Amino acid sequence: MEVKLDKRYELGVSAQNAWAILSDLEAVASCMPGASLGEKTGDNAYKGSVKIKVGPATAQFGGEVEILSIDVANKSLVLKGKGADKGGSSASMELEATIEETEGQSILVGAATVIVNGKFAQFGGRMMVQVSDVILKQFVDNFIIKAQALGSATGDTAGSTPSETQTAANESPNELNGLSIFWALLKSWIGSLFGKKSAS
Amino acid sequence: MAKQIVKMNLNGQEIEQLVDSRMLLVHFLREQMSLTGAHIGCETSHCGACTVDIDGESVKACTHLAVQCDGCDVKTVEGLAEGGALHAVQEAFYEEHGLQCGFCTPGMLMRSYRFLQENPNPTEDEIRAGLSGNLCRCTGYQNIVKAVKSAAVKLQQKESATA
Amino acid sequence: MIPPSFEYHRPSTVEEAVGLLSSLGSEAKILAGGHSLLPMMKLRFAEPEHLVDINRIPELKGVRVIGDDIVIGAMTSENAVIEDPVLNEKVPLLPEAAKLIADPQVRNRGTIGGDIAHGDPANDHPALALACDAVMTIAGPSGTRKVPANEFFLGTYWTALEECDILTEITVKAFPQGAGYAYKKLKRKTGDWATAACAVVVALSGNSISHIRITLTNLGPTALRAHDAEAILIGQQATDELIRQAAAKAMEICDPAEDLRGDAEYKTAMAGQMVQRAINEALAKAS
Amino acid sequence: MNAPVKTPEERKAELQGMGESRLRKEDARFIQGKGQYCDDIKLPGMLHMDIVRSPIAHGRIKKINKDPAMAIPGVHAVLTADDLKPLNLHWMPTLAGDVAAVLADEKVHFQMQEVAIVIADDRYIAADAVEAVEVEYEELPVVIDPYKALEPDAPVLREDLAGKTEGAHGPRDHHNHIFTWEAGDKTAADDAFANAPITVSQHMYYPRVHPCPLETCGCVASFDPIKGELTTWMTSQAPHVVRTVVSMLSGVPESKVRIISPDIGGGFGNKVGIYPGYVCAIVSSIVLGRPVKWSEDRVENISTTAFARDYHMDGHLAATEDGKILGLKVDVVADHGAFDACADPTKFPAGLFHICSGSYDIPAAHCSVKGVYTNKAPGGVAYRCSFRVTEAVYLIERMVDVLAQKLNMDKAEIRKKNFIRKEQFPYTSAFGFEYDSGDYHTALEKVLDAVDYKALRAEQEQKRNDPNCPTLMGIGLVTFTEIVGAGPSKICDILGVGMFDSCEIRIHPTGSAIARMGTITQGQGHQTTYAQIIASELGIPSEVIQVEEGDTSTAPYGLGTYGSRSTPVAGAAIAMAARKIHAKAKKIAAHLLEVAEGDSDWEIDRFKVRGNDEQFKTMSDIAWAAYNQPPEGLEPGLEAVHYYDPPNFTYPFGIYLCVVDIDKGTGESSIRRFYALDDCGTRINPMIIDGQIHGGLTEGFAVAMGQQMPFDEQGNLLGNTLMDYFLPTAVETPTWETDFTVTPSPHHPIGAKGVAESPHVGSIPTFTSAVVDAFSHLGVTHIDMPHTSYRIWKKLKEEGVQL
Repeated sequence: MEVKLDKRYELGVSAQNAWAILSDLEAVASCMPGASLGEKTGDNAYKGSVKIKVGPATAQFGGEVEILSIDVANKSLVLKGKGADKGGSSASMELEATIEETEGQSILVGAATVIVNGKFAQFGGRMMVQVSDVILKQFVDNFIIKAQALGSATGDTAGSTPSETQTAANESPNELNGLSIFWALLKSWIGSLFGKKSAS
Repeated sequence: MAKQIVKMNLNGQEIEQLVDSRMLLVHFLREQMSLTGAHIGCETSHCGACTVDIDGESVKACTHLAVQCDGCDVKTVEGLAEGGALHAVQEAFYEEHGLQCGFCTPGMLMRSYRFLQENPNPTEDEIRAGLSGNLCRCTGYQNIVKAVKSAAVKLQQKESATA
Repeated sequence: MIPPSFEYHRPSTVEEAVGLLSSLGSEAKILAGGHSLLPMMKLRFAEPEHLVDINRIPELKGVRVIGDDIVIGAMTSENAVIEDPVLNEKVPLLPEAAKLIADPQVRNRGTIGGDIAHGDPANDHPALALACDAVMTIAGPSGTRKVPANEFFLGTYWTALEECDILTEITVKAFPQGAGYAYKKLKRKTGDWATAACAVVVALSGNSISHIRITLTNLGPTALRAHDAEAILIGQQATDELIRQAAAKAMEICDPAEDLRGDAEYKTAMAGQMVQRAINEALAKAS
Repeated sequence: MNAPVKTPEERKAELQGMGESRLRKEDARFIQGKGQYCDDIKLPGMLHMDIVRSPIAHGRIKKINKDPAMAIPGVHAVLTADDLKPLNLHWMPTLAGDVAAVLADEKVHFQMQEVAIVIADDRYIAADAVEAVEVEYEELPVVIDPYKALEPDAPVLREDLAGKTEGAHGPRDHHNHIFTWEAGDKTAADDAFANAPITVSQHMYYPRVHPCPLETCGCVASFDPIKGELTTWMTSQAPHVVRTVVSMLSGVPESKVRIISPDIGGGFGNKVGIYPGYVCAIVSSIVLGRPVKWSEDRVENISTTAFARDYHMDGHLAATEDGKILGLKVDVVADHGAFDACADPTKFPAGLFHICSGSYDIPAAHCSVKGVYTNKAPGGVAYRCSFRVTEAVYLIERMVDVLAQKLNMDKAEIRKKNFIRKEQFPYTSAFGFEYDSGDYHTALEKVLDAVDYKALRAEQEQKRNDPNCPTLMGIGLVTFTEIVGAGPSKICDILGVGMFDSCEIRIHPTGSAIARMGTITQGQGHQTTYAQIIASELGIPSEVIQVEEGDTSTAPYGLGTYGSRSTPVAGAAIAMAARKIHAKAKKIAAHLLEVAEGDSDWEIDRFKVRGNDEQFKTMSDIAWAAYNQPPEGLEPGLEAVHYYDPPNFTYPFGIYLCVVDIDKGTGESSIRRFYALDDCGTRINPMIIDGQIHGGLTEGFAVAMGQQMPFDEQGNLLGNTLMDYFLPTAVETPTWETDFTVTPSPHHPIGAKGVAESPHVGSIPTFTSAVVDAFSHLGVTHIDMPHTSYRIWKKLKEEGVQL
């Protein structure tokens, strides 16, 4: 089944801090319990997996993400993600993720088209949107805490010689940007299976 | 494989069995105890074909673990007739043509048996609501409702006879 | 449809249960009525390594009156709720609404606490708890705490319960003298979730409304309380027009998920219908 | 001391023969939990099979990893298409002349298609193993809409048919096209429309639904490697045909294949087909030399075994201004899913859809049905109906309503005007069917009087004029004719086997009897009613007549029970076999009574010397003599076998009326009244007939008001548990009023026509007729099923009448 998700999250931190966190693989992974990056399978393609636990439900998804286009100037990218469990139930997503900046504040914007197949769609697909709200919120909360923890450190170095984080940012920011949101949505798909079940 | 000893009174017999903790009651009854009256229809607790009586309550055995019955009184359709005499609900389902393929019948009987103790003198609407956890694909329920009404009368007559 | 293997535990006290949950960690799940968990396990969505069966903990069952508190054990079954004389006398909304949940067999196993703790917006008790200003008692590793219903439901399948917590009691107060009440639930068939449902509790002083609660089931990420709808009626003498306005206000906060029961537009419209019908029925019962 | 002489009435009553509401012989075991259904069977050393299924609707299988499953203790085998290839069993023929994958061969064509099987010690281990098998797929574009499937650039679904321009039913003009089948006279129909003053057209979709019997499908296959014999207990409505197919597939001689249909927990068409699960269990048993049980779960049942309907229909009627129908044209696009596995007589890929001229005298008619492949499960069975008759009746009854609306005529009036009149029978329809008998006008009047039709219309008028009325009232009327009892073997066969049926009766020396038939009961009560036929024919009490069915080693070959064929075909075979015995008994009686055959008369249970009630021989006297003192030259024994090849179908009919009240606020509909008059010819057991009608009406109610199999664009079936798939409980189910007339079939030995399916076939369009009628004053001519509150509310809103 196909669902469109449009998300905007005010991060309450500077775009630079937001960028710094999104540029930090460790930080992103820790915002997303259960997610782990795998090998780089192409210039812009990565493998990864995520073990999801939402309430009593668990699921293991293996995924691949490919960056379709990057717009560094606008801190924006488009990617296609795909994951499947070992039985072949699958989920794919095309996502445009952008960090918007307004008066020193940053907003994480994600617009995604998600297609879910197999038991997740059959038994849970119809709760996808609601559950993804919950999970994305948890992701963003963790994200903001991390960004705030950076304090003004990166703020001070803004405009001056590149800090370590900025160096990191220049290495591979955009993929991570995309991956973080991809994982968040991936979690939401599995979470979505809660929607359909028997009488309580 | 996590196994547990389970003791229960099953249709009047004290039994003690070793069961896998994930064993569903309906499989325990059908496969381990060879009591195949309780049937498996939907496996998601909607159809009621697996209805049995546990400590005086109707329960769907497809959504209940055998280990949860430790120390309980369990009654299945095989235990309904006593001393060779059919129970009033069994007689009534036969007399009123309350069954066709017979697959839902054990669950219907066990639910009716308990329902008539919860509500000995039910209206038609109360009967329909009381049996709303049991699906039948053959009868359209009309004769089942008649059967439960008739069983209620039979049981009341038995009452007054013994009183 | 066969559940995966697990270790089965059957504590006899809440302390023992909390202890088990703490020591077994996230691989342990609570088995209450089992009518949500077991089907999920059969579909291999849930594969807990341990089940902690809390059905044999006496202190979790039954209804007690303590001062003007009515304390409902979390493991009190729906049918016990329907039968309970105290609830029928003092909080009649709960028994009446419980009759609309699932079916007779399932109501023997399904519990009020399980229904609330699951955090499923489709369950009926969350909206009922909001309508009754219920307070949840939670036992956890660091002792027990109380959380009012309006702070308990945080999101879809997301409540104030932490991993090792057990919901032990639901505490409500008796309805005001002569209060009216209703639970209107639109569903496709017996045993189904609500397409839309509304609980109303109302009390009158003279002809005007002195107390009102309007809460909604399965119309958003959690059960909803329609504060603005209540505001329209509180202190007023109810008229069809005011009731329509209240329904319209209630519809504004609806954000239902589309499913086979209908799309958001239909469910929201049905919310309006259920609200109007519930208010009218509650008013008719109020004196 | 002499027993008191019994009156003929008393003797007749003792027989419990035809016409008596005899209580059911079957019930004793069912009410004590002693029925024996397939899943109740337990054999020593029995293993359990479970199935790995595709989560996606269309894709290429890239990799199957069995190892994690094989590593689980208690797992004996994991088999895939590659394992079946050497046996050439990875594909199997379908009843419709196509082939179907037994296990997905390189590609999956629908969600939950069988990909691999696991065999384990018990069903718990098997379930774990299914979860452990790892499958990688490459997803392919999915086609769910049959119209889109026929677009030039639509994805190719059946690569195995590449380049095949000739199908089992004629040419294929597109890679997803199965057949185009036509009936009637197109030219005549076109002329009728060209010259008609009035024409109406209506598109309607008859949704894909599922028979969903309470017992799912399953089997226990037991191959004896020593004797080389295969015994299989199977939930089958046609065990003899299964035996033939199994023998053809497995190479085991038919004489060494034994198929047993035990007690069946409802069939309704779901258990006609031969499914991969059966084949795999049989293969596994042959390979492993141990019994193997397969039991389908409910999700598998709804998702994969035998859907019904899924017809997209365009109907057209031509008529005069005063409502006389001049012509009928129908075009259908039929969604058959991934494999053409419809269960229809070989020559009729659309079954008997061409009964769609219904109860009406229509001079010119033509229909065309185009079968199409999509990424859905195969099936296309007759869900409690005779092959595609439900679709046909729905079409014509809807069209007649549409025409009445256009002409502003009353539904009852337009029907009276177009009915085939009593004196026209036997009547040959424009499609070539010869209707055996009927009296539609009498039946319709009876119903209209019973419900006070005029008063209902008056009430409806008054409610329509009241803007504050919270409900819309609708009155549905349907006057349908069924065609059942397939069928004359000159036109009806399955896999080349003519659709006769059979009966063997043996009278024991002491006058009791055993009878065996080629049919198999699934709740219809054959053990009760068949005995009643014999009782009336031979004067033996039903009580001492044993009826057996379903074991191919003991029962005579028959085509089974579906399409209401049991009474029309097997029932006739029973009467004819009994009459053979009766004829021999007459000879023996004459011999015992020492009179010429011509001088004895038959009365209820005895032959008596004409004009002398004192001198007689009962059938039990005769049975004893048949074995111990047969007349000179007459072979001993008293038994007969008859294979009955019906000269024609039978044509039961009915008049159904329904009153519905629709809640303008919620779209909820409540069936205030449903009056069902059925004419099934001679009535064998009124109690059972009523029970069958209650059941059929309830299934019709479920189909019309709630059943659907919704697919999303990716081919995910949403709603395949009993939470979503609508089976009404006692609370939702209306109370039914039944009535009858009796118009016997002239060509049937006892005049019986069959009844079980009429209420399903007839009620569905009645509910739609009622729901549409509630909106008809707003100009609404048709609303597609299912009539859920949600869909009705959308219509209320569309018409601006919702509260």
